Amino acid sequence: MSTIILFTIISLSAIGAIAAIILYFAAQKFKVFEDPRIDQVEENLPAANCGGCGYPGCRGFAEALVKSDDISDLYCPVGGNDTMSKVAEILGKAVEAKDPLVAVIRCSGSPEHRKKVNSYDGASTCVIVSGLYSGETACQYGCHGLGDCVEVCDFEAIYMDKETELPVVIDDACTACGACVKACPNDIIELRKKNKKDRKIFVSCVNMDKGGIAKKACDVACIGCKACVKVCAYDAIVVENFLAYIDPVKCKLCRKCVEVCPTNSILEINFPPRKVKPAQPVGEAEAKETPARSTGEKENDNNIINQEG
Amino acid sequence: MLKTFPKGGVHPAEGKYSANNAIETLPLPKTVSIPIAQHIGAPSKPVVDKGDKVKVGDKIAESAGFVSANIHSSVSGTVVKIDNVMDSTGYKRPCVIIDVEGDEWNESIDRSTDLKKEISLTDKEIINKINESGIVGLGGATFPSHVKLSVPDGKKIDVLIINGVECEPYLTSDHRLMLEKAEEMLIGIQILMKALNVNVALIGVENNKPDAISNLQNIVKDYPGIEVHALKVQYPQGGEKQLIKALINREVPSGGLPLDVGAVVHNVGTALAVYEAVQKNKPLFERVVTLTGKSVKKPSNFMVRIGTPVSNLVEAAGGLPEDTGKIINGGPMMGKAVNSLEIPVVKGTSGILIMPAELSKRKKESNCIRCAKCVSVCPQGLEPYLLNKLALLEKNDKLEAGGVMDCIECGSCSYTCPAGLPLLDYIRLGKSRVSQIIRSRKQ
Amino acid sequence: MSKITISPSPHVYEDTTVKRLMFDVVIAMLPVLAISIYFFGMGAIIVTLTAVVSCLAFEWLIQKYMLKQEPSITDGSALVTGILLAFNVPTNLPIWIIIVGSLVAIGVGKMSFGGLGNNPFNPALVGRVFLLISFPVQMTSWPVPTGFSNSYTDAVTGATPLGVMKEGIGAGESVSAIMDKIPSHMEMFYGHMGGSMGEIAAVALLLGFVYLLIRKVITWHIPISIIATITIFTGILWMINPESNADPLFHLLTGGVLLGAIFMATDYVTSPMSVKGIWIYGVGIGLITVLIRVFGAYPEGVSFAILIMNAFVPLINMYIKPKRFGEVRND
Amino acid sequence: MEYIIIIISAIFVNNILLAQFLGVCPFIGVSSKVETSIGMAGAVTFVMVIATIVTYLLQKYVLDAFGIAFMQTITFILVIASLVQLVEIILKKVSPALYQALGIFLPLITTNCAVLGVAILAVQKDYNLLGSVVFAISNAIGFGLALVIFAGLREHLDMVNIPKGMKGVPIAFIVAGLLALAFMGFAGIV
Amino acid sequence: MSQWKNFSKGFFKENAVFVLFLGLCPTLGVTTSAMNGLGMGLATTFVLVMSNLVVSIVKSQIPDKVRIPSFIVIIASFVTMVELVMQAYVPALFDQLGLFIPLIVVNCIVLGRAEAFASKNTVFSSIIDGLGMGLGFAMALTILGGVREILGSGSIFGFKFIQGDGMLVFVLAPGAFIVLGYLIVLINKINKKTA
Amino acid sequence: MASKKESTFLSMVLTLFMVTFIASAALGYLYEVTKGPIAESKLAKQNNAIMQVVPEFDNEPGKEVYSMDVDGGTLEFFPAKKNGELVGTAVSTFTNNGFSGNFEIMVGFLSDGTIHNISVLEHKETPGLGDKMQKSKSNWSVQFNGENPADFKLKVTKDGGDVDAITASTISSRAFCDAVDRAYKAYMEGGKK
Repeated sequence: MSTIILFTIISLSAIGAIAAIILYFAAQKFKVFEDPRIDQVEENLPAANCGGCGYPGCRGFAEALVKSDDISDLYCPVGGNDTMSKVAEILGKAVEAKDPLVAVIRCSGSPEHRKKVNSYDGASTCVIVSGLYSGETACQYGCHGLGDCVEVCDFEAIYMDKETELPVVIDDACTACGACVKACPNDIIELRKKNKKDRKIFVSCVNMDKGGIAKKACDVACIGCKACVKVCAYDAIVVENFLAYIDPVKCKLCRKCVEVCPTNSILEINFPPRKVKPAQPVGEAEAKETPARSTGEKENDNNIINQEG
Repeated sequence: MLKTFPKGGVHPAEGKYSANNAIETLPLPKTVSIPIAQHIGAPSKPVVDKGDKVKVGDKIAESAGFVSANIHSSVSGTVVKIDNVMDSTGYKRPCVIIDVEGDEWNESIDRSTDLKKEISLTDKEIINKINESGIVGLGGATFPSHVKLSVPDGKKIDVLIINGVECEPYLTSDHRLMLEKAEEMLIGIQILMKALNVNVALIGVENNKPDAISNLQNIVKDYPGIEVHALKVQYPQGGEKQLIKALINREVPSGGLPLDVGAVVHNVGTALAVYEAVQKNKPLFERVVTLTGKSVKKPSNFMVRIGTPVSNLVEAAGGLPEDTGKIINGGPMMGKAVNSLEIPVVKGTSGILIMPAELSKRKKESNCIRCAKCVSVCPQGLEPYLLNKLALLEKNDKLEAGGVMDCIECGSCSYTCPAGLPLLDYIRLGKSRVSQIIRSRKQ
Repeated sequence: MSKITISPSPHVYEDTTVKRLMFDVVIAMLPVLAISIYFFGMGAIIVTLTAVVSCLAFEWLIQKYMLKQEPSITDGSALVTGILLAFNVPTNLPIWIIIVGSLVAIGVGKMSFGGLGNNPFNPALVGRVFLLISFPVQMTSWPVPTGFSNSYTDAVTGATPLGVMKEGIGAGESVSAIMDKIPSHMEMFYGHMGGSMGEIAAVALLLGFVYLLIRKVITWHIPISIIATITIFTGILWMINPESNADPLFHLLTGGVLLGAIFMATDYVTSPMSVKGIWIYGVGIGLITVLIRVFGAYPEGVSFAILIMNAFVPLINMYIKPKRFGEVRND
Repeated sequence: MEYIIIIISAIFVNNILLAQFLGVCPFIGVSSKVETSIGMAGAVTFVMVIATIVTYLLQKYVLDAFGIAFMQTITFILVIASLVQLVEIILKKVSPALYQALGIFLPLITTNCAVLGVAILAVQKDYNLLGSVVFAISNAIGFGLALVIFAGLREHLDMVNIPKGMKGVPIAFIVAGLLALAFMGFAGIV
Repeated sequence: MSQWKNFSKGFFKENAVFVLFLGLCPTLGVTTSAMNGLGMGLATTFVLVMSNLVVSIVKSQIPDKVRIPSFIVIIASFVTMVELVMQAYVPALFDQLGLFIPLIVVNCIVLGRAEAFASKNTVFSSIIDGLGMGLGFAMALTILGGVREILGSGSIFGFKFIQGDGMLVFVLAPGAFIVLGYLIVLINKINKKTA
Repeated sequence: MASKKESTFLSMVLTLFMVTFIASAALGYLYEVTKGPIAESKLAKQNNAIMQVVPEFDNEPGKEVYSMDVDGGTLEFFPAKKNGELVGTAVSTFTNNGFSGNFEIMVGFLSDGTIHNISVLEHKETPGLGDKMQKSKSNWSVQFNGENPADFKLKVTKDGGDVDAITASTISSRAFCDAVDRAYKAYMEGGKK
């Protein structure tokens, strides 16, 4: 064997061995403990870093999960129950199953129903309009239509419908992270329980004015007449401040309230068409036609989007 | 060289159409809606009920804390109801609604027009009287005046500054007061000086009101310790901090109050109200309101009872012009655009400006070209372009570090921006977010 | 009554618009253009037209078809870029090279960043430096200013006074000997010398400067800080050894110092926001310019200096803030 | 004078990042904020200087002495990798504050070709020990300068509306290109 | 994952240069011509394949703590081999690529693949992965080199098709950055369309 | 998957030792194998450069090389002989005045000092400008061939010499002349053997 090869082997091996020895002792001497579970947990998180959990990024959430004893308050809305149960498995902690949620827009005040009385000329964001009187319409509670919710959505799950000037949620894309709920200055968006086949019934209005004022501002406003409360068999509806609210947990999707609402402010979405009632007075049918069609359109829109998505 | 503040500022077209029109007393309205929250601080508590009879000057709502103010009836008549009525902020707020019947004043009020010069009350009594009379800052900020006069222990006040600048374009109510009620105002200033125990009072007036300045300078000779200073016409000369800097060259520290540099600032209107309250026992229930605008037939200055609907003023000034595009409560730089004429005049209403449609649209927005004009006009030495961006991107910590809380919302940046960007809109938004954060941090 | 408008305050606006500012700059450049045409003839016209038309065209095409925005070529910014680009090249530059320069200036320098206001570097200078490095031969052979009859295609070419000076000093000649070979200071002042079309006539550039000051389009800080720095720096070198360093006036009158200081360093988008920052920026440009001129390989360094300081602008803006009202100082 | 030329050349004329393309990965990766880029620049300076000294000695007393210069790459990288890890381990324990500021960049530095590149270049250029150290420091400064300027530019870009397709890395490259274009002006200064 | 997918992902979906932004130093440094790019790419491919192969063979024998140093030594050995072989048989190309040959060792792709793929997968898929990533890298370098050569020198693979010089900026440093920037945009567009 | 080895001290050191051992053994072997070809290719390169600048020769100039220290650098002289007769000398020379620092060229002199030919060994000059001094890029350096610096001023025309500079690259041209001049002077002052 030539000397070159010998030198090569000796020097490189020596360097390698020395490096290994030094590193080993350094590692022993300067050991800093870091919980290895943090990495494990982080690996299982969706890495969207959306902040929906309330922590800065997935790593921060992972640390919080490892540190806290009870993780039932911590929830990753993007990963959902699957992720949380995996995390719980790693940490050996119990996690409650939560109902999947989806964002709904509680305003139907398209220009057709809610006349514009002013014109707004300022920075194009809802937060600023909401500080200015009632915005462009006489209803100060409703949607301003400038799309703050669309802006904040990281999942492209909301878009503005150009005709109704209202936001539309794409159910399949929505992860219920709650960013839009926080962004809406008028608290129009609510996270509601996701039902079978994306069926939904909810009061699509947040107007807390008295009936007359509300009605004057918007055709489809909830006027707080309590007709729905009377017809609900499950005590799922309450009226407060002249505004009805359907408890998503108690509601059994019987659709009775939808029929009795005089202003059609309760929406039913993704239901099969109703059987036509034979004995309906002509006038009432006409009065109902417009809103009924509009919800129908909404349904169609949703279907189209679902197919695309 | 005229005195002025050293940094920033703009000079918008003045448009003082109503400067030469003497104050007229507006006829009594049929009903008034008097909001119970007309000042900064806690809303007052109503002390009248539906059906009660009230006289002019009767207290109808009581101060609900130290930073709050009494509210008095501005008319005589019957309380119809206490209901939510939209006020100038656009929100429906509780108002006492009174049907006007005659004009019967509370007996204790001295209705004579004689000048009453000698001040008989002590400093404490003066402050009490002011508190009792519900006087708030009439320049627009509506901060309860007695609070400003109650100097906390350890603070030494050596100068009273009277704000007669009226730097907002179009508005002339203070201007007319300084011409027509100068004598009363000066006595009011003396009362304030006594309440504060100071020997010096400086009145700052912008140099575009030479008649008011010479009028005051003539009379002020009889009032020792009071000086009148003409100031350069530069917006926002009337900003409290800018005025102090211009007159006595002291800089109110960031986040601080004028108290911190030994000064207290009051508006000329407030001084007059103080005179009337202390010498004539007349609570604050009326004020001068300018109604003006390019297309307004008769730009006027009215003496108006609080609670009068704005529509009455418009009527008296010749009706709403055809081309109305915007109705502004206050001046064009800091006033609020309102969407109804049915809002009531309140203590802080210094003017109603009616803008023609052609002037009420903003410039078309384009990209920021980083021309730094906003930086150079900012009287507070801030960087509006940056704050605007940070507010848009919701970078609240950087906003706070960037001094967003120092913004006085004077609007100079938006006014000057060649790209027509709504700088102040976003800065204001960022400011409210940051102040929320600061508040939650304190808790 | 029609709908009432509501908006947050303020409700009045100054009538200055971006467009007005840009067209003021264009007006301020007209005297320079006139003198260039006087000295270089058709070449000046052809180069300017090509640059302007291609800049406008590229901006429009990119906005319309690539960014899918509303084209905003009427705001005048592309026009300014076009004219400035033309000002920075010799008047006998082939048309296709000018078009490449315009594409780089608008496409790379400006639109890649999202258009007006977003670009960190001055687009015209990006175009010029790109051309200078890509086509060094064509970009450094300047036509001799023979007058309006100057031919575009086959003009007699020569070096700029700066080039001659650099060559001469490099070859060990004395400054006074070199001075005899180049135009006098007076000739330089009114523009009778070789060079890029916009940089020759100091008198016209100063005229434009005065106009911009009067119209309050720019403030004096940037140009003066650059000019002062160059004067002081070259003055020191000159005093140390007048035979191997040219005098300060020579440095001011030759090359792109005035053009750069008045029209390019003052570009709103790429200059600092605070007055203190502007001083740092101006002094930096001056220093780097002299450094390149005296020690570097290139005879002229204004363009590079401005681009380099452009790169520092975000840092300057980040750390040099205007003094806030009522700021509590800790020192 | 010789050292001044080394310094100016390394910082401006032959900037390690903008002209020699060494250390581009961290340049693109860590330059989104000025503060982090300053930390990174500090960490690189630290490691680069130590690594250059160690590899210089290694080259001189081991590789050249035994005539096995062809083992340069493998020994250098082994030493640098161990060194970085060592520094990281020690820093974590000894000065957690410094670790927070610099340490998080250390793993990145192992694969930063600027460190290995400078070590090899210093050998290639035949500098003595002091020259090698000066070379390492000035290259580190050049790296840091470019990184900090670049981070400033990128922070600026975060505040403006970059076209969708250009956002992030592509625009960073364009900026780097324009920065390199500007730095070409320094050509020939030394 | 099928082996085909495993192989082809390196070209577009996970292209080291255009999508993952790895190995940028040689990408920018040596791509003044298509030929240089190709040469560098192939050299890197060799190292990638071989180190992936060896790492996947020895992965179970290596303790965690010395994983990285061991991998580096393995990689560095192959780099040195490439160095020696090139020096001996293609000295011209070796001179052109210069410093960047030893720097393959710190190319993030090589270590990255060894760490992320080869240390977890079978020998065969590791080779395929290395081959795919490496050829994808070579492709990227060749494209970049090609574009720069066409624009900068008016030639491709040394074949001159215009008279005189091209736009010199493209063979210099600024051109490298700018071309890569726009290529990334382009590749992203293509990737999105095919997705 | 096979179970991982534990990170004990012994296993760590042993593994690293094994890896380096195998690696170095393999490399050492490869080095032995490639040593010859590498040396050959280096020699070929040198010979090639010499061949380009001097007339035909049949000796091995690389073996007869001698050197001289000039201006802080070293010039190497390669005498080319045919049938034992000196036909020319290739001088590898340098300049520090290049546009991008120093560069090296090889100048071939006939015995009377006439330049036979010049080739560029190593340079960093700007592509498209300074690099035109390479034969592969332009014919610029041909103008030196057959000129004797005794009556051919090795300066660019701008500096009063006889050399036409490369367009827009006076600095590179000047540096080139500087290098040739250095070689010529050294050759005449005792480089000639």
